Amino acid sequence: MDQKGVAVMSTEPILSARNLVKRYGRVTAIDHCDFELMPGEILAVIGDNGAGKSSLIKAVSGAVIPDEGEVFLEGKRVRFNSPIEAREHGIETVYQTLAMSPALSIADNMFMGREIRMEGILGSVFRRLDKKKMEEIARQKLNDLGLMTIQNINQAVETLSGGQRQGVAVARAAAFGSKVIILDEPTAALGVKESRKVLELILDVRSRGIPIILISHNMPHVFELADRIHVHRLGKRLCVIDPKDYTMSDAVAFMTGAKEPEAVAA
Amino acid sequence: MDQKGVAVMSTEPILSARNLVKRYGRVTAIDHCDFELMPGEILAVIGDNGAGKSSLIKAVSGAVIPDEGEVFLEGKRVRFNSPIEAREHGIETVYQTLAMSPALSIADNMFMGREIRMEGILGSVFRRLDKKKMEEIARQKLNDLGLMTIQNINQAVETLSGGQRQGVAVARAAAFGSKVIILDEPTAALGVKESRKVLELILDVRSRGIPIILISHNMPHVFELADRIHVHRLGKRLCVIDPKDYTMSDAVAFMTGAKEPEAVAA
Amino acid sequence: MANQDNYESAVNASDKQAEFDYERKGIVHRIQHTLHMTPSLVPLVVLLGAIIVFAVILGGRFFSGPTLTLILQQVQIVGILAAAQSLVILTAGIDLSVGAIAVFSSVIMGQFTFRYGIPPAIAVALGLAVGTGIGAMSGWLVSKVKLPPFIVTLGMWQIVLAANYLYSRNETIRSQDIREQAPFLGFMGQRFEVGSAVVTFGVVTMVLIVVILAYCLRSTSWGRHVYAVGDDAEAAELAGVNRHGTLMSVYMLTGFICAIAGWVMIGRLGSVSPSASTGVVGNIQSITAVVIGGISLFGGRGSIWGVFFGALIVGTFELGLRMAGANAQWTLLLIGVLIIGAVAVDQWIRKVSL
Amino acid sequence: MANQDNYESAVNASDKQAEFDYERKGIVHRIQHTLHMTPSLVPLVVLLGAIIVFAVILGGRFFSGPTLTLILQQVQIVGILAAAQSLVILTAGIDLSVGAIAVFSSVIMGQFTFRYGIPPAIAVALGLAVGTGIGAMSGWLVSKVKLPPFIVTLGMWQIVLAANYLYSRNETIRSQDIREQAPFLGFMGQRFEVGSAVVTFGVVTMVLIVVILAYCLRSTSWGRHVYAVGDDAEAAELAGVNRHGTLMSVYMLTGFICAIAGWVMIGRLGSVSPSASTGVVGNIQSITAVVIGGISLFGGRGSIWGVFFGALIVGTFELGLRMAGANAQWTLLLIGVLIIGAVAVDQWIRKVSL
Amino acid sequence: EAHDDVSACLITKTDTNPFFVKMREGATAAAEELGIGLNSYAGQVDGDNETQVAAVETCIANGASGILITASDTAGIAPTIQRARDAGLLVIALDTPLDPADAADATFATDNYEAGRLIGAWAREQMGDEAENAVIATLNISLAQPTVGVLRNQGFMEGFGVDLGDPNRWGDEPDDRVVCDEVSAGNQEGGRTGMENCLAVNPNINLVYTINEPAAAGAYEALLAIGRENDVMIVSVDGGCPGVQNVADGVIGATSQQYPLDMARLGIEAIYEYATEGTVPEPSEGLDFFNTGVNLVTDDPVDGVPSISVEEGLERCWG
Ligand SMILES: Nc1ncnc2c1ncn2[C@@H]1O[C@H](COP(=O)(O)OP(=O)(O)OP(=O)(O)O)[C@@H](O)[C@H]1O
Ligand SMILES: Nc1ncnc2c1ncn2[C@@H]1O[C@H](COP(=O)(O)OP(=O)(O)OP(=O)(O)O)[C@@H](O)[C@H]1O
Ligand SMILES: [Mg+2]
Ligand SMILES: [Mg+2]
Repeated sequence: MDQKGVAVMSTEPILSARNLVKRYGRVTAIDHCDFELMPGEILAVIGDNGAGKSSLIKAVSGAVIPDEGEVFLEGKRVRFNSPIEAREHGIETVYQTLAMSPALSIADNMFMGREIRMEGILGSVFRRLDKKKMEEIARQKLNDLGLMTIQNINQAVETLSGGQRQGVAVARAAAFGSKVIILDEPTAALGVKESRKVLELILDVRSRGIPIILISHNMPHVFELADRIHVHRLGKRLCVIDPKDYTMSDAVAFMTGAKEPEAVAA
Repeated sequence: MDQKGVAVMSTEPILSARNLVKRYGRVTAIDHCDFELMPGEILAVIGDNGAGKSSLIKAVSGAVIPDEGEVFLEGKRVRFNSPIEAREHGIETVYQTLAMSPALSIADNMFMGREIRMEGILGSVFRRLDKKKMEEIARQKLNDLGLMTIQNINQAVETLSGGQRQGVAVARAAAFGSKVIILDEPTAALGVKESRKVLELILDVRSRGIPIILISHNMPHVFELADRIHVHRLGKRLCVIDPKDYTMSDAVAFMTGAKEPEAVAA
Repeated sequence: MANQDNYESAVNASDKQAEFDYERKGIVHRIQHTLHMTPSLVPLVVLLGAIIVFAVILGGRFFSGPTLTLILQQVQIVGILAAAQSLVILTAGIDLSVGAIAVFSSVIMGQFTFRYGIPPAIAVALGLAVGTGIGAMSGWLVSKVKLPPFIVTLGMWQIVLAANYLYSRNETIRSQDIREQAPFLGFMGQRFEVGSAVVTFGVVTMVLIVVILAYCLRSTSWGRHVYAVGDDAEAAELAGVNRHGTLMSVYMLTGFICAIAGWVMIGRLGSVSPSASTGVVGNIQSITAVVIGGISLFGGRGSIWGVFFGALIVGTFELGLRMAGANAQWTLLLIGVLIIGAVAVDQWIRKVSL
Repeated sequence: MANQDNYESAVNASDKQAEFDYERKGIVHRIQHTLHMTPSLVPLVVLLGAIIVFAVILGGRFFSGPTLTLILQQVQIVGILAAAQSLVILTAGIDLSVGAIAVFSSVIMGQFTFRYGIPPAIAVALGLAVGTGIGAMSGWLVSKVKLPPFIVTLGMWQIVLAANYLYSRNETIRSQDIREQAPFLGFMGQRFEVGSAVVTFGVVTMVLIVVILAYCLRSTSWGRHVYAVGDDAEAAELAGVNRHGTLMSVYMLTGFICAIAGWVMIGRLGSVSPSASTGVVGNIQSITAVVIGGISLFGGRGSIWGVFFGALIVGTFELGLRMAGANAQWTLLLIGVLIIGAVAVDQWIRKVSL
Repeated sequence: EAHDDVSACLITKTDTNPFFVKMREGATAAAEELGIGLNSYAGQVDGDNETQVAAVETCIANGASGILITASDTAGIAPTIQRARDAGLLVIALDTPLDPADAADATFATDNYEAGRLIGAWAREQMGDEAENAVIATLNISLAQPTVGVLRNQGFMEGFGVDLGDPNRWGDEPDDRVVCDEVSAGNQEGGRTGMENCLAVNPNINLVYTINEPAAAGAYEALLAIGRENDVMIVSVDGGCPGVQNVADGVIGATSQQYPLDMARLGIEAIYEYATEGTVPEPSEGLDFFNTGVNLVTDDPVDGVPSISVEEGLERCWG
């Protein structure tokens, strides 16, 4: 896996789902939905608010257990009972709610669940954390994203601005994802500069051969990055389109229901 | 006040602030910042993540009490000790954190603090709420915003999708603001259609003569709507520009520090 | 950037509401849905289950008017305190002083009548006022000084309890004296019969308090504000709720209801005694009822009906176990098991009902 | 749309970090800043204040090695229980069974030695194991069955307390017997002198537990996970924390530490008694110390050092007031006032230090 | 003549029970009379050993001359008492002997077993032949079964002629006549609930033993509520003024009266003498403690059970 730039359409999807259903009381969040992610590609998922995009990626990443349907990773059926299991399989997710511990510091949040221990006896016997190292890496990752306004790396996450918080979450996923990276609206709260950096980061990750699922409402960004676009509507996959064959207007018309796609594309 | 469309630059600002300072421990969120909102205008506030935009509008809307500096409403010095006081003066705010009660329903949240009581003795003596009416109005306001995917108006807000939640908050502010409406990134989580509706709503509100403060990272939106643009950088007002005199690139260059504004404009 | 078309104009969609099919499968789902919509019914189901089990084991001895109403009488004080406690817990607080306020108020009512010769009705009113006042103090400390409710009411508990002993000089007012000289003090203990059931005014008062509070919490702005403050106080304040006013009203009302519990206590015990165990164990009993009833200790979630059933569940277990012949120590142990079991069943019903 | 220029390319800014001037005005601000950074120092300030006040009032009688170390001895059990309690409260739980576990473990240690003739060291180990086991049960119910910790540990409290009475047959093992036949049981009570100060192994154990826990909570992944789970359990799980494992370890460790408290209790009281009041009042005392020490009952915030000082604050008040001759009711009342006062001062220091 | 350097400590089980309140009043009066200092302490709940230990330590630290203590845990407190005696304090057990009794320098106590035996014997004589068919409920103090509660209960059982089982426990009597054991916390509330529970278990109860008079008053309310106040006999222990008044009113059949004021007064005087002259008090003849006496109070005396009248009881009650 070392293809650069363009997506490679192998026949076998790396992550896929069949016939997923998830109901919350009277609300049907996912309604018999299929889903496919090919190796090395950037797959954008677009759709109205409440269409069920977040629910879908939660179902494939173990954060929610679907009522019906199956999930496959590299062709093998998987049943994730918790996000930890998905992570152990190399699936890293930035949830829309960010999944941060508000009272803990930036570095603590970034390394949550995979803290770095000191070297030598302090680390192996006394299991002492190497706070300095974690802080340095955290600072570095944030600088990579252009988040230079964070004045104090030991600030609690709850005291960060909305965009800073999102930046921390994205940096975390980018740093640790190994097989699939899922980003649910990663640039929603970000400024122009920071958004740009995230887009660069996404391209960079793909160039390392790791496929990415990108949920976004920003059409220019989606059309700029995506290899394929999954259009979600009313809990279902409406169609998958190739951004080179359609315009942004078409995509928006599909997702809002103004226009019907002729056939399932791509 | 019945001017339509274009902003009217009267000499007296409706809401202004002088020399505001707010420190959090070592972090300086607002650093001797000035601010002015003219009657009937749409003032956009732009700036990097963590520049202090949210802190600034919190300080002028009573959600945070500044360490130094003064706030004036219609020329008179005001000291808001809580957002309620600001609201009583007609200032309505959508905070970036949305300020919702997660366990309560959409209607409950929308009418929080100004519930509608039943008519007749049930309302005046037994103070019974008119739930049906509130639900109807809530549904109406959401439809106005194009948020048609909300299946159950009695859903708890915590079960809404990110965009749906933001829509509820925006609908609330638009419905009740009387003197100034402040919107902190109102379209961050919204879809294309819903964002469009919010922009229309903003124009509609201005046409009713009510001035609006709009914080946004979406430059096309800002340049489309704003009468003036307040550029914020490192806790300070860097400059105020007229969108007709500058390009988006200029604005972005100012706010990221790539370029210095020649003189304080507009 | 590639496609710079004016895509945003493509949104003039058919503006119709999203619709999915709501169909579910038959009666079981219907019941589950009902339970899910009104979670306070879940403790009721547990309660009915407990009553049925004991009725099967113990037969008519248990499942009779007098015995079932005896449960009501035994829980009336805890039930009223739990109603008061619910209010505070809904605001994400906790009130450790409920029992102490009840005892102190009853002492005030008694001593004012007998020590100073104040007419009983006025003494009762003064007792209610003192309870409200104590609540106001706690409320002020919680809301204005922003101290944790646990600490404030822990301190108040000790202060009120100590004041109670110091003021009363540990003297009991005997029931004979109350019956002869100030029957109004014992009013809440008066009983009337409905068929074979025996009901006291205290029990009626408990039910009334629950009904009124349930109405206020559900159907008035004040109730919505109580939930909002408990859910997320900061968000509520930003949204325009008067946090201070709401908290003050809640703590004062709690103090007032506790004082009513004090009056009910005089009726139930006949006498006025500063050393009633409610002062010490009333807190934990009332909190237990609240939590069994499904109100979250983190505030903002739950209903007062659940609390009422929660109090009855504990009362039913206690009486049922004693009647089944468990001795006091075994009863303690079994109640522990049953409390956990009751809440586990509750949780289970809620889960399948999703 | 008007200006469709490629504005996003304008971001190649000078990528330097934001810098403001951090200068503040002199020593007061320096102190405030320190207090703000390490909030656990605030209870220490309150504690020192209390000691100074009592030293002024009572003179050398109070401000002497023996008396000050007496405070340590008097708080050792509550201090250890509070350390255990802190862990659970940091995960947004609460443990009402800490006192009961301590008493039951001490009874196990004693009865195993005397009833079955098991060597004392092994009996102590078994007692510690039982404590850990009880914690494991609570942890499992909280983590797997997802019951509210309040209910689980309330039930456990009653179960353990009843088991304790039933198993011990309410028999006390007398100190003469322990001294003669199983001095190891009383090991924690052995005292040695450092200057005029008297220290027991129990006190040393308490300090050690606090030091070790403080280290683990601050400087190991486990500690970070405890905070994360308490802060927002769902977010922590999404971020990859093993919620179940963390909760289990916390409740088991809590049970283990409570059992150590039971062993310390044998040392302090000399005898083994199933009716030790720690079983009943230990919970509220430990929770009080935790809250005074600045740990939030909502979890995720606070430090164990604060709890240690919190326990000492209460101990100092109690001893000081007793020595000053306040009678029990007045002591109760004043402690109530002082608890509120201590936390108010704490709050005030934190606020001005912002 | 004041003795500023002499001070005494009074440590009671709780200070909410009227019995201990009276004890404190007696001690305070005696201390004032003699011009010595007095600090009084109490546990938080019945059976609270830890607070009593802390109180003893405080007395040592304060340099008191002597301690009067009604121990919550008679065996458990012993090592702490030893420390006090080692520090040169005179320790007198009030009301409750320590275990072993010589752990204290002296004991001024009621014979609680005797107090129980008196009411038991009285009840049996009152019932006559019907005693064979008695249906007995006992309302005890607390689940922890503290010694005083056990002594009173088991004394009652012996007096009534019930086989004791283990004399160190209540509730294990093999006799069918005892149908219910409840705990009452020694107050009206516990008394009423306990009685209601016992009546639910067996509605034919006709004899009720109560740990003290407040519990008896609560039990009476429960009986009153179902109209059985006249056919059930209640016996109790303590002899406080409201309790004796309740005997006069027919609420309680008979009660055993103790003399806490005397205990406290004698205790304070003993400490005073120890501090000023170094003498240690002697126990009563034939007992290992100084018996402050107990009397059955009733207006229905029976043969073979010595008693005093209600009138005399009211004169000697603690008020
Ligand atoms: N826990 C829940 N309980 C009830 N309904 C829920 C829950 N979570 C989601 N929903 C509902 O499911 C639907 C889909 O939500 P989801 O968050 O997946 O939308 P989305 O496509 O991510 O929207 P957005 O773009 O606004 O983030 C919405 O109608 C929402 O209200
Ligand atoms: N309560 C707080 N405690 C400490 N620091 C804070 C607090 N609130 C805000 N800050 C800091 O103040 C600075 C300004 O934050 P603010 O939220 O105003 O930024 P913003 O301009 O709104 O950013 P964004 O566009 O990301 O929303 C940030 O560096 C943030 O970390
Ligand atoms: Mg979403
Ligand atoms: Mg912001």
